[in-house]
Amino acid sequence: MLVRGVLIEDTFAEAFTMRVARLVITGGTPRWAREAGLKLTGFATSVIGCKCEAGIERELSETETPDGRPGVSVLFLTMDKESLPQQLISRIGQTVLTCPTTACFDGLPDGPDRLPVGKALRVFGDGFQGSKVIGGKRYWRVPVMEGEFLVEETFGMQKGVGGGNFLILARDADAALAAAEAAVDAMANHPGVVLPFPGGVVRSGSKVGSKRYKKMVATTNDAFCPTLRALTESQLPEGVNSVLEIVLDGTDAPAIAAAMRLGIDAACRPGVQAITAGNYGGKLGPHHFHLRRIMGGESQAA
Amino acid sequence: MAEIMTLIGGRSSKQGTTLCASKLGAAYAEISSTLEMNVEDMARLGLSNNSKVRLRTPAGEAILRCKGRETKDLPPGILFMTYGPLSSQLMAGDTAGSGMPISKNLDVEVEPVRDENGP
Amino acid sequence: MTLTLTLRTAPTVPLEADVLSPDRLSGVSALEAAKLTVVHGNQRADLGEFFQVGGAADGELHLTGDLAQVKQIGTGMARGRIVVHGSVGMHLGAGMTGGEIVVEGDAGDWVGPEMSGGRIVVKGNAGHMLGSARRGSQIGVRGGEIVVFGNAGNEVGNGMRRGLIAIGGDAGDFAGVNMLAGTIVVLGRLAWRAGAGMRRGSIISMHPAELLPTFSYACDYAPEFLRVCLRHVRGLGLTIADSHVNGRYQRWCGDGIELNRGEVLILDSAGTASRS
Amino acid sequence: MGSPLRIVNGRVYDPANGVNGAVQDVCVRDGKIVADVPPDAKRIDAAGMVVMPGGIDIHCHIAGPKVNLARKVQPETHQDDVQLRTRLTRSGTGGTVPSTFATGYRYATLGYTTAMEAAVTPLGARHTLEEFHDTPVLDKGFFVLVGNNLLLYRLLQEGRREELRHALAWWLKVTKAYAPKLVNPGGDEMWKGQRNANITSLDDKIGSFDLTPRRVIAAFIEAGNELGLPHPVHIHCNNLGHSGNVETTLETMRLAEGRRAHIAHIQFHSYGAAAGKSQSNPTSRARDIIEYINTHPNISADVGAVMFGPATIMTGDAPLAYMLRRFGGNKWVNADTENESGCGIVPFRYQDRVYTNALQWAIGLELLLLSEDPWRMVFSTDHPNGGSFMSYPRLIRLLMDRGYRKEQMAHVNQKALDRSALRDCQEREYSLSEIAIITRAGPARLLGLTDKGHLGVGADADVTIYEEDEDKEKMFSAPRYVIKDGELIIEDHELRADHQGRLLHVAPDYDPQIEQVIEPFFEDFYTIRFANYPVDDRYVPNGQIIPTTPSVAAAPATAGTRT
Amino acid sequence: MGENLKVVRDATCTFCGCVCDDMHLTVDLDQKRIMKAENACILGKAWFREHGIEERPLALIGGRTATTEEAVEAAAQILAQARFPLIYGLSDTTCEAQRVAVAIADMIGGTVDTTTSVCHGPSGIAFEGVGESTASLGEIKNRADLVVFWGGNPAEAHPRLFSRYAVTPKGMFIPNGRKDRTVVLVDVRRTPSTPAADIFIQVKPRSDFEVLWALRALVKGRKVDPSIERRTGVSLAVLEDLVARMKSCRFGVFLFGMGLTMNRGRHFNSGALLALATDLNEFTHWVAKPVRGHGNVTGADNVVSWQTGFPFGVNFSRGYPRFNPGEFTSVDLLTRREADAALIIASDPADNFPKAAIEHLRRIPVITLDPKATPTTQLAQVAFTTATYGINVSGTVYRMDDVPITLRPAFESPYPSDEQVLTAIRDRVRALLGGNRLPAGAPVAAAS
Repeated sequence: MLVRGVLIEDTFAEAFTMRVARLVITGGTPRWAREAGLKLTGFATSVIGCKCEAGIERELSETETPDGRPGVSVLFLTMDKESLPQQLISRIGQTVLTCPTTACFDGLPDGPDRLPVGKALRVFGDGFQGSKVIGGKRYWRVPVMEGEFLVEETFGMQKGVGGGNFLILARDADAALAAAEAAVDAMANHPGVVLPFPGGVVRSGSKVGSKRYKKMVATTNDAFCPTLRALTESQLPEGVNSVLEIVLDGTDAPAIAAAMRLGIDAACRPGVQAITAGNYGGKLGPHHFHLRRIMGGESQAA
Repeated sequence: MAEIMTLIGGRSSKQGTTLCASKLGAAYAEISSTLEMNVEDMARLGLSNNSKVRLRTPAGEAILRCKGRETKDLPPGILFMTYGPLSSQLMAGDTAGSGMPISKNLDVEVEPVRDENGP
Repeated sequence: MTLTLTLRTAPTVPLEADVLSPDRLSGVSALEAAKLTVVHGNQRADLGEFFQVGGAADGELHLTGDLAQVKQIGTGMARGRIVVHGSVGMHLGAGMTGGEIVVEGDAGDWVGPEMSGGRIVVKGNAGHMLGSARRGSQIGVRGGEIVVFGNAGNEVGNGMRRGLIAIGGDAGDFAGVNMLAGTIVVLGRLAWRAGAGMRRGSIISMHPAELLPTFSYACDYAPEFLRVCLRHVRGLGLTIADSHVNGRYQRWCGDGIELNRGEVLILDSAGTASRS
Repeated sequence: MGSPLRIVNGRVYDPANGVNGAVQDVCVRDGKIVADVPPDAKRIDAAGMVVMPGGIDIHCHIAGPKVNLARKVQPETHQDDVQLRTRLTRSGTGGTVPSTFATGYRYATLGYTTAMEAAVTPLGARHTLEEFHDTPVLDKGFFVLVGNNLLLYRLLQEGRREELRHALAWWLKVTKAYAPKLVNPGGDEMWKGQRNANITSLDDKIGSFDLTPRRVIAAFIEAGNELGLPHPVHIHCNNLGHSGNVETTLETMRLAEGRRAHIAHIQFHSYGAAAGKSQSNPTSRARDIIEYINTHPNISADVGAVMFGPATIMTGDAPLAYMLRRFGGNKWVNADTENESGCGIVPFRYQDRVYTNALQWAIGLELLLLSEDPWRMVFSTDHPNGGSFMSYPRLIRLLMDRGYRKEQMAHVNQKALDRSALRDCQEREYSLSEIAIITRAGPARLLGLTDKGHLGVGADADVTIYEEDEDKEKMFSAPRYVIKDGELIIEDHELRADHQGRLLHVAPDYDPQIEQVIEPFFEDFYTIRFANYPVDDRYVPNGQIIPTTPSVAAAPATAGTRT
Repeated sequence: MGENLKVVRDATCTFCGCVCDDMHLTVDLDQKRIMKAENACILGKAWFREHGIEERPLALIGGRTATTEEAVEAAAQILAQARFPLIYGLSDTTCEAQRVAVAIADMIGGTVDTTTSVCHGPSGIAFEGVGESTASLGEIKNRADLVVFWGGNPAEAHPRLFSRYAVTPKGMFIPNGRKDRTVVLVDVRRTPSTPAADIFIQVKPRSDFEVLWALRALVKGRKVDPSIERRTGVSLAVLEDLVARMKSCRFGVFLFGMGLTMNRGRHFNSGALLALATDLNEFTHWVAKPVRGHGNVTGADNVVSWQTGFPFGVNFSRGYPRFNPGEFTSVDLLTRREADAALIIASDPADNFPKAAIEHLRRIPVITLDPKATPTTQLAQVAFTTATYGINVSGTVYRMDDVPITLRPAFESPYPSDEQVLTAIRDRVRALLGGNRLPAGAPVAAAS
């Protein structure tokens, strides 16, 4: 299958079930909501090294937030139920509680599991905190030097999907980057999806484990490294000199599939030879995103 | 011209002794239609002892005869009368969930009543 | 189809109609409903003596007429909806745990005593003791929401422990007295001695108010929770100006005699709060 | 008085007459138990039922000034527990302090026919009698507070023991009381006169008086015994509720030196303390108390058990109530009575998870389960202090049903059980006969009521008939029949008639000269005239004087008194 | 003066809540008049002097003379037919009569309310919220070294509160009487009581609550804003001085009047004072006592309480007692035009109720029991003339401190007592209804 001359390989991206929470962070201005969102989702690219993955889902206008202020929506994912509240508590405590003007609301009110995040953060108030129930939800008011930090008592948690991906195989690094940027731009603000890596793009795709170092959980995906074409069992077609990967996490598989379609389509541009995806043979992750099906074609891949 | 003052209702020993005799007699009627008022207020309103004044509240109104009291005994802006048929006319029936109508410290409009023959 | 009751014979003395609750009338036909018992003064009577009953009960109840003499409508209500086209008497929604009551007219004293859930909306004025603890009891409203578009009398939310009371007009004396927690929003004027004896909780006023000498000024600020709260109140039908949502408020802490953990928030544009 | 009645086929429990479950007839006529009635007399077939004398509450708080204050201060507890009027009977309200009509009817519906109000100020006697007038069915009496009486203190301080005895007799007679009551002797004077202080030991000096509680208690025990009262001095010891108070209680009992004395609600006085820490959590010292009582036949007690749930602390022990006020949900009542007493009231709730409450519950059970003489360790909750009289059936079940008891023990604070010996009394179960003793025959004997608490010929025809049931709480909650003075009050579990009970009181003789001593004190220190103080017979429309058997002559010549 | 004189010693004056029982009355039995009342205050003297026997009909029905029996029948018919009847008054009659009045209310399913609702009813409500530390008057006489009168004018309304109980008398621990006490008076105006005080604190009208609240805060060591002076007219320094005195006395007492209860704030004013007394017990002994007006209003509180569990404003329409001031209190029942009949015993609401309430009394059948003609008896459908308690009738009254006293009447009246008339009405109503009216909640089959 070709899209504007770019080969869509007949393979699939293999993704995992993760736990996801959505936070709505508001601020006095869009700037401060964004600052908090950026800090909160910083160093949250991969569960391998960060224990969680997160990204800004999209920016929210005044009409979309509980307090009528500009904000950002953030998705936050971990592999298991237990670590999500821990990560949220420590990260919100350090990055939102600390950030001027912001407040932090739950974005998954229907989430079946309730994480006592605000309930844990309240103790920063040293006994001076107070709570409010508004419209059936409890909020904590934590006194801070600026005024008050408002955080919802519990945050919804539901099953999400982590590790949706596609790889852009390009003629050169410039073309790969241009295609990746175009893909990221196309997926920006897509509901239910975040791209946890820097600017949404990862250059250091990895494989599971190591050929040489026992303790390494993941090491460089040598099969796609152009410089190793001669040293390893390379999977790079001829003419490909640079590969960039886009990783997608989201609230559900359809959202990821829809975003992938937009991203892949945007990435199909001159200088790009093929789009492929990473998988583990289909045995590890329950979610399989077949590139050709996503792009509206037929797929034979397992 | 009417002024707003604060009316205190209360009991007096003279009222107490009089009501033992009869609440329908002239003595009781006189006591319960006497209004004690600060002398400076009276002077300002052009009132002298025994002048008629009209008191008005949202509930009703009553005409009483005033009697001057020195400032040390009754501060300006404060009026006193004993409970009785006339104070009833000024009281509202709302008890605010307590059973008790407000009968002390009512805001009342005070207005001299000019006799037809003029002052 | 809803059950509709239209007052056709006005009671000569107070009528206690605690039976007028969707829970109690669930699955009842108009004919059966007309035979249910109400208490007229010291005697029992059939509901049908006073009301023309039509339709069938499906969880919604529509009452029409001047029911100012009819007490205890919605007693113990847990679900469903009552709409009153007219005014109602005392003890509306007593002990209510869920559902919604909407009164197009006025309500008497004691709206929502010992309420723990659900919502009562009064589009006219409400009497005294709105959401208040019964005499002798320390605890008033335990949850739920009461919205009054007009004015309310004395002792709004006396002993309130949780929930929201929002008043579009003025509130009488001792609003939020002995409050344990919860929120009272008054868009009109707050009369005297608001928050006397309050332990926790918030009283919000959009006009200057005289506070007791045992309340202490803390700061001027824009309470973030209040934005959420006022937008919610706006959603309940009260007119909330953007200047209320975005406004700065004086925070006064009290009651100093008690825990001192309550607050009165007074909109800044309203001018300076003064001591009573 | 009702028509003649024969109760047949019932199992009769009449321990005072040695009847232990035998099926035999009980005949009733003219308000008394008789040997036989004519064959055409009305019959009650009590097959499958248990016949007992009517219950007797030896210590409760049901009428008088403090009870009425406790009623007034808790309207919220009345609202949801109402007593509907019937064609014949009056309406009322309940809660832990019911209105007078509800009190009478509710006692009757449990099978109780006699109750003793345990603390009345002399000045409040008239009030108490007025309430008794409106307390139906029950025969009633009251104990009059004399242990903080300043005139009696003056006499005692001056060593005028004879006059003390005459004055005590005067007070009993003019107030129409049943027995003298001491409450935390000296405590109220410390409370009222010494900036809210309290007595902490038997040897504390009582305010400005040259007296100690030890002297006061000993003198009253002596005077009470000399007067030959049907019920001896009824003592609420010092230090109620305090950790470590067991020593005070034991010492108080020793003060009797072999003479009769009754210790009230002894559960509240059986607390130990962790060594050296008097303010620490209490521990159970029930064993020490019950051992003393088991071996000292001159001492009797009512247990004052605690039941979980709502209660009202109401006591003449004002400093105690002040200590408990923080549990009262913001409400605390104190009421001082000139020259006579103090009083405190606090709404309260015993909670099974709370250490102290669970310990109190356990101690009450321990005392009853370790008691070797049910005739001298009788049933009470000090209603409503340890819980309402309406919880009596549950307490009976706890005593009769060890399986139930074990189940309940699992729900309470286990640390408290660790500090009690309740787990060591697992085996014992009270028999119906023993229940009949601690709720009927025993209280009657301790009160000196020879016509009550038994079903022998000549006894008052106060009879309760329960349907036998494995569930003893259910059984004792709703007797099938209750007969009061021969009249069928409850039939098929329902009130069928109204009835005015009697006032039981004493009228001991005294030397009329004592009035010459008392009157000047009234002139100086009372605000009521001496002549207006005695309660006249109009307040006793249905009275019965229980005779005294004095060991000392009242006065040489004139035994008459004016009333 | 007639020849036939009698002296009644230790009689009781029931004019006010002091209920002084040391009256020595000289009675002219021929004239049926009390010639002299030794120990009585000016009010007591008038009370005894003016309660001779007047020539009045035993009863009036619709303004026409009737026998007591005819009036009982008329009254019973009204009460048996009424759906929402009010029984009101009761503060100037004996407990024996009060008891029967409550029984009638229970029997017919009416409302019983007493003059408490318009005097210290708010204090009763306050009591239900915070309790009370109180004492019999003898404790005040024997022990009180700091006496604070608040919102009352005892010199004119309760003269012997000063002379017999609280200011001048010597007591066991107050050997020198007045010299051993400090007397404080708080009021909005100077009255004849003011000179009796060592310290007079004049508060601005409607600011008692703020003053009491500030005192509570100071007692607890909490902050009070100096603006208190602007609001109340009392400086922080004056309050601090008072607090220091209150904490250091041995036995303090508040005696408070209707300056608190009839004023804006009502039960919260009383509640603030009761709570202040409670707070002070952390430091020393304090009690508070509402000063009651009518001779047996305290008895009415007690009787209604022991019979129903509630002190006033009790409704029986559903077959059991319910209490709710504002709902079942007289001014409200009348102002809202709910009551459809009224039985008024020894009280004169037509003289002092709000205008709207009096207007409703004119619309409904009213039955009165009163020794004298009053504005209320004048509008009554059935008016009984009854004997005066304490003068012609014995019975029990409760002093303001809950101490019950048995009355010693001076001479007989040709008129029946309130108790007799009420008992006759009760018996006749019972006959008309066939017993107590069954509760409206009873099963249909059993209802009449």
